[in-house]
Amino acid sequence: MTDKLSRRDFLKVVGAGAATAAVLTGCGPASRYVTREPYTKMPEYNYNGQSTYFATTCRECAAGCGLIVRTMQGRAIKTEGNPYHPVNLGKTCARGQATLQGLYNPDRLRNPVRNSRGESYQTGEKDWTEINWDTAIEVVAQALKDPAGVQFLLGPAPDHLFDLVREICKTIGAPAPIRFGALGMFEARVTLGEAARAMFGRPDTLFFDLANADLVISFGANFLETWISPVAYTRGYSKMRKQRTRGILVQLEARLSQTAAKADLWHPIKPGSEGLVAAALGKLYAEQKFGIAPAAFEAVDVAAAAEAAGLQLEALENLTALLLDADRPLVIPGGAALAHEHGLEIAKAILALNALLGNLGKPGGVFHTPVSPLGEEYRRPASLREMAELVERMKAGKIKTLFVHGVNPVFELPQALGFQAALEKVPTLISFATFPDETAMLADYILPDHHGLESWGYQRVTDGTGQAMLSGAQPVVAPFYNTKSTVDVLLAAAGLPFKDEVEYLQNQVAPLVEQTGGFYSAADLPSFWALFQQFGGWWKNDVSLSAPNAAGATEKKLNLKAVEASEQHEEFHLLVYPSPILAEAGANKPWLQEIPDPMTTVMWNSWIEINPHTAEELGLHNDDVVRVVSPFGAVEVSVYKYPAIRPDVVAIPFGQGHTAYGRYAEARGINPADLFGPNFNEAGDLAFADLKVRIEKTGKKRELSRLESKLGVYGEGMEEH
Amino acid sequence: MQRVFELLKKKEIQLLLLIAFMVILSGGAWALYQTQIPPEQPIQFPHDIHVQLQIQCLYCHPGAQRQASAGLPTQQKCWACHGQLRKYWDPAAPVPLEQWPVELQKLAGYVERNEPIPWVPVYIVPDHVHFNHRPHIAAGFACEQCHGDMSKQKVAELQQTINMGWCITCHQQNSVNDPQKRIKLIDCGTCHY
Amino acid sequence: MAISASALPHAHAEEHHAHDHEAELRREHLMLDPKPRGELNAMVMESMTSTSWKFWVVAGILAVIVAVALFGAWGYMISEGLYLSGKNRPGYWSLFLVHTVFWVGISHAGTFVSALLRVFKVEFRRPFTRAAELMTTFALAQAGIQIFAHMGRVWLAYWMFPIPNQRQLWVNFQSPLMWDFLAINTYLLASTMYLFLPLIPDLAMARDRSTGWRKSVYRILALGFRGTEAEWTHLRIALNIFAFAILPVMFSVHTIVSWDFAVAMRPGWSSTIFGPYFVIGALQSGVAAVGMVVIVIRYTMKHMDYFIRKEHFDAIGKLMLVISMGWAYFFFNDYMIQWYGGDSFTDALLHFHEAGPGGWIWFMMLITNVAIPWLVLWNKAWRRNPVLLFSVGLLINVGMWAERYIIVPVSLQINRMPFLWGQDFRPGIEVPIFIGTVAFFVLLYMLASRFLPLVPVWEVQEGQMAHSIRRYGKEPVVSVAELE
Amino acid sequence: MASLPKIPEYKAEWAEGEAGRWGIAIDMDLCTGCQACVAACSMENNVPFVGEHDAGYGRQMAWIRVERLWEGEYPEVKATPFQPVMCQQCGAAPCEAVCPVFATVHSQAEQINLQVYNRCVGTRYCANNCPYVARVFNWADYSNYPEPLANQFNPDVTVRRRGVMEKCTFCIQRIHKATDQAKAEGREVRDGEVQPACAQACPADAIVFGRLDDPESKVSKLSKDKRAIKLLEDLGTQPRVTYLKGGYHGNLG
Repeated sequence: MTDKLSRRDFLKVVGAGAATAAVLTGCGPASRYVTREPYTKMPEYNYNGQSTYFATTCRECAAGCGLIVRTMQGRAIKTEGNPYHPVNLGKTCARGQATLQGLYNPDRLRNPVRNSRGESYQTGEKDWTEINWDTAIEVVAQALKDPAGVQFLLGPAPDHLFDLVREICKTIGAPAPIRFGALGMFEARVTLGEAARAMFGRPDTLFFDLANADLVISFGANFLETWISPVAYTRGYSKMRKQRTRGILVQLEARLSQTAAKADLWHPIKPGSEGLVAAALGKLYAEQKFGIAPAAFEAVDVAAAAEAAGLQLEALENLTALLLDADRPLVIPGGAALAHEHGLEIAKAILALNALLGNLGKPGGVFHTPVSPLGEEYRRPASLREMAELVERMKAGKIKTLFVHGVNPVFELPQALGFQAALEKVPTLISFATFPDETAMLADYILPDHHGLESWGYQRVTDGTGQAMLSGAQPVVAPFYNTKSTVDVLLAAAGLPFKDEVEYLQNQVAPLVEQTGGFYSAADLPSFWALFQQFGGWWKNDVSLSAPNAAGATEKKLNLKAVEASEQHEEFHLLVYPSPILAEAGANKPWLQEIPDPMTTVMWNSWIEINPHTAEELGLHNDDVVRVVSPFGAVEVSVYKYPAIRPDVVAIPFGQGHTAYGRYAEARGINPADLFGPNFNEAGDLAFADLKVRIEKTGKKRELSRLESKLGVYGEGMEEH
Repeated sequence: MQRVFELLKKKEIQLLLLIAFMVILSGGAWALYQTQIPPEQPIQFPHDIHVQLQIQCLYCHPGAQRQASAGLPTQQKCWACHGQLRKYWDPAAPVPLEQWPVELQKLAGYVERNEPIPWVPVYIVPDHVHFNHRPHIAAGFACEQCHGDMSKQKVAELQQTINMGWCITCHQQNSVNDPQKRIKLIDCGTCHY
Repeated sequence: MAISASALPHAHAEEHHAHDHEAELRREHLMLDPKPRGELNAMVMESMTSTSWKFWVVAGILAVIVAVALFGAWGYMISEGLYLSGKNRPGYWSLFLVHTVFWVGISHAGTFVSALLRVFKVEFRRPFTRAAELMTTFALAQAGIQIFAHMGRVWLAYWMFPIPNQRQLWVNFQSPLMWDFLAINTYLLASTMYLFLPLIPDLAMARDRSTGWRKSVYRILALGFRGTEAEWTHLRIALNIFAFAILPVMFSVHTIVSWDFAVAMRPGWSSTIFGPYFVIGALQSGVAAVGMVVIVIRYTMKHMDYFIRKEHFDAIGKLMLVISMGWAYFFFNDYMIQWYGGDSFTDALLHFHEAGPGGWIWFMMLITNVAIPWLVLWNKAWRRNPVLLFSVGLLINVGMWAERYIIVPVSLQINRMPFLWGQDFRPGIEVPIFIGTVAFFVLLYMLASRFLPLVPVWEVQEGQMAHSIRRYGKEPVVSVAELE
Repeated sequence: MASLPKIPEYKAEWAEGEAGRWGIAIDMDLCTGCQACVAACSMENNVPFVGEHDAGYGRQMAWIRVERLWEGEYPEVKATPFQPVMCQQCGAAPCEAVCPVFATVHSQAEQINLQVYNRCVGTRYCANNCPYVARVFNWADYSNYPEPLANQFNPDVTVRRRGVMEKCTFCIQRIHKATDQAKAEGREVRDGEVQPACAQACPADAIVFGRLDDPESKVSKLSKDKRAIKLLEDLGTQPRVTYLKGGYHGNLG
């Protein structure tokens, strides 16, 4: 890792002349003349300033978009979308673009370390001693010798690590690994999967064919922001709008999200009433189309549903008219809509409505996601209830060694779950984190993995595309620091018969060589492997979506309830949504911090959105710090008077509030997960949308950095005449 | 004030002032000279010998034809020839490494350690200028028009004062009869972005 | 030598007690209270050379302020970047430009008082033309400092000069900033020469009455002036030419300064009224500043109570009043133009002026620029009260600063993209730099007062020679002989 | 020197209704406000971040911003369509006329507005005069990143230091690369061959870049669409960025 000609050397070389030239011309010499040793020996043209492009897979979320990374002289310079990749077809989101700032983050972990559980343990202070990798592997190997006490907790990406860990656990007889990600929690993926199992007989996150629908009614699905596979769904949205007759988008949610801002029609319905609204729509639609409502919707009282949702009856009738008018209507269940006590029923109602509309397996309708070419069955992330069970096991002292990779449970899990407290009962916590996140700070050993752009791997991509595919990852630059691939560590520690990660991966993808209908084919594994790296994965040319089994979907009775009206006037529904820019792990990338939130244009901090009228009633102004109190916790956060949110709802974005995780993330904003309690819905997902909070004034003020002008946009500061 | 005038009349003071002036002047000259000396190279590469051996410029600097930077050879390229020179590798009487010329020993060292040779660029333009070799070669310029006759230089030295006046004068002279070309050649955005 | 008789103001005031009246006239008017030539010269020389320790204490404090607040802060800003100032988007320009216009405005009146009054042969000008001209030059220097501080890369300021170069780079004569640059340079040159010309006889006088280093410096500066008839004739001709020539320069300079704003494509700025509005605004602040300077000189320097009298306060007060009325007219015009043909953004801007967070500044501007001068300066006794006049002058300058503040940073908050209208605006390092320039201005003035005759002795003598009191019956009548 | 003919004078010469060379069309119906363009632009063009205080104080450096305003009051409230605003590369640019040193000039060759960083003296007049507020100023040396963050800098783009103005360049480094390549292959640049970072990243395909002087290109067709508007068109700045307003059959409600 030598800087062959660093900026300083360059200045030395050309002496005072260049230094003054730099000052005089206003341009620093930083961008050129910085070279690094590349991963493989650089081809000569690379020394000469020509770029090399590597295909890999984005690790910023689990959607698995394909990236092409431009590298030059051993440096990764720019990420672009992989134009062949079926998920994103050459496009990226802001997080994908900023992934380089993770790679070059100044706060990355550089060495394997041991953290003694001394006094500093609780405060998260560093008391680290560097260890070498042989010791590290020995530690892991020792831990694996007690299989009953081993528990792996993995993130949603990468899949090859999960496959390996699962195999290891199976071999040594340890409990199966658990995967968790905060985005999955906010999308209530488990609930959606369970609803699909109940309605269609197969658990699945389902594929919603936005591109071909001409009317989309979305129950709070923020598919333009973070929902499941945002780049793919944004493309679907774009195609929907570009159809011969422009598709119509209707958004039903309490707050005008970024997705709702693009909707033609937005109805701020009360949280928890989504199922009733769906059922009422189904009833009205069926009655007008077929003259009779199916069993699922029969029982619903339309007027009462409208009342519960805070809608005019007229609005429901208009929506029904739109549905009757549409050729290819589609209804999408969003995460917050399902995160209620009876979320599973809501999901079922929405899926039943789709079935009623007859769009199952039709263009512009609902499909089962394609089966991965590796032939895997549906694998969902852990629900919050399962995480709570894990915490129970930790508390009971059943877990001797907890391995954590790709997930930051101390930050992402609600504090009320007691994960952090339970860690004290776990003798050894080993983190494979790339960054010094909250969990890593509490670990006994941190054995840092490479950054995603320095890593091999693959990701099964089942959402966002109809083509069965396996997305491949490869290192685009040489690892910067003394980090080691977790797969290599585990291979060495578990003594598996693979030389290294690449051999393991080749072994995994070997079955694909036999498969037909691929984007490319190769005679043998080495040629296939080369092509797999070249194109950043392997996928089938044809769309292989299957229609859900609609039989009886509308005939099952639903048990829908309205959320009881709030008794106390000063209580508000709290809507927590993942920040569209930061999502779960973007907070340590300064450019993501500085990208304004699409709706509020706030940068670098957290805020609470309150309806201006409500704020006026409470005597609150912009930037006033309020104390948000739930039965399980409290946070202090600045007010943003948001003109498009229900007066009885307040909203806080999730993504900030780190206590560790590097200089750009630390001590910035608040973590709304601190407010959540252990309330689950029938499927086990966190019922976070049921949460009610009180708002207390603190008298403090903390100004939010926003891009928009309060004067120009809201007229603030101009006296009314 | 009066005293200052009086002081200025003294010979010693005048001499002192002169010395101070000379020191400042020579300091400036030294600083200017520092910017002009060729940089220290890791290997004292003799261009003249290689040019006399009829090796084309583009063999070692192939980038000039295709891209912005002409490129500097890697140790593999050097070793491709030096690794089989009959002079040293004659199977009958191979010369041991210690008896090779010092500069070649350095090269062998880089090859052995598999390290890239940290060549120091001689012709450098500031970060705000984006020079591109390809169009210049495509327009039919010979290397020596800018880089001088390399058969007379050992280690590469700067043959031109590389500044904007030099660039723009040449650009104008070469677009006298072609207004279309001139528009492109004197456009600020052609080099500065 | 033509002789014309004209009644001076107050000449017909009271009729009984003719002798008292004549004495009063002589007490009132400097021109009617002649002193021998030698005595006048000695008085001026003494005022220049007698310096108390208090002077040096004040000068020392000012020098420290200049070193720290002006050059220290400025140097720090150059090395760190303009983020130290309060500028942002959309307030790309702010206090530095306010202060530039402020100082240019002050510098205006020096030449105005001197040249315009000279052209119109206004007699009360004679004792304080020098003081006003010095103000022009020193205030322009402060304006220069402010405009350089404004630049992002001040070390490249020489690129503004059209210097032929090998790189074939040129300056853009389309840019109002270029016009401004040239106009201010022209003005600086012209006003410095206009300062210097009438200085020559006084420097010669000082040369003949001093010794040591002073004498050698005065000898060089006096250019060998001996006071022959031919020299006086040349000087008078040159002065006449300059007085006429400098007037259009002076008006054009501030018009061109206004074009920096008026030519820009911004709501509220793009207005034809800006030229005269800026000129009158400059006069407003400048004349007020002359008043302040004259009062300070009178009460701090020796013998100045002879040269500067209440009649001068009175005259300057009247000027201030008239100019304040003119300013109010143009201010009103700005709204008139908007009323019959403005666009919605300008509407928003004008509303923002008084209803925005800076609204109190807008009201303060109107009070100090219009209300107070109109209320105070009508009254002759109040006009002649130095404390009141000084306060009004100070308030007018505060008001004119507020006017520029409203034109630059406040107006910049409103543009055509409401999404990026102003956020907030906080002054930063501009404040110490401004304090530094004020200190620098005073310091320069103080040092100059030790070196240059602040009263043009020869002009005063010339006036006194031309004035006489004749008697028609019992009535004393003031007559002025015109020296041509 | 004497033998050299006169240099064509450097000034923005434009003809009424002239198409221009490069252009962008932005479909506001498709733009989802996701800010991918902002991130992509910043990464490609070495745009620095400035930190919380300066960002909130109106010193954010991004060359492109996504605007949205509000209409109406709850519950009839609506956000206006997201509108990405970058330098409009005006044919008759107000910024060019006011720069005293020609640091912002019209490129005769590419028909866009150039900002020549090394010529800029920092008067900021251009930014004042830009009706689109598309220019940003380097108030400090924001690019002095902690190591090794500076490794991400794109060598094709100058890293700006304090005291200079900057703005969107239509990714002129990519234009140069593509034209250079096309010239070497003896052909014209193909439509879609050059893509600025924003258009390349845009997940909704809302941003389309191409040749305006080629009537067959996608962007010139879009800019003649009946939904096409120019920003602040009445100022006569002849922007090269076209916005497509409304949907194919208008909005509901």
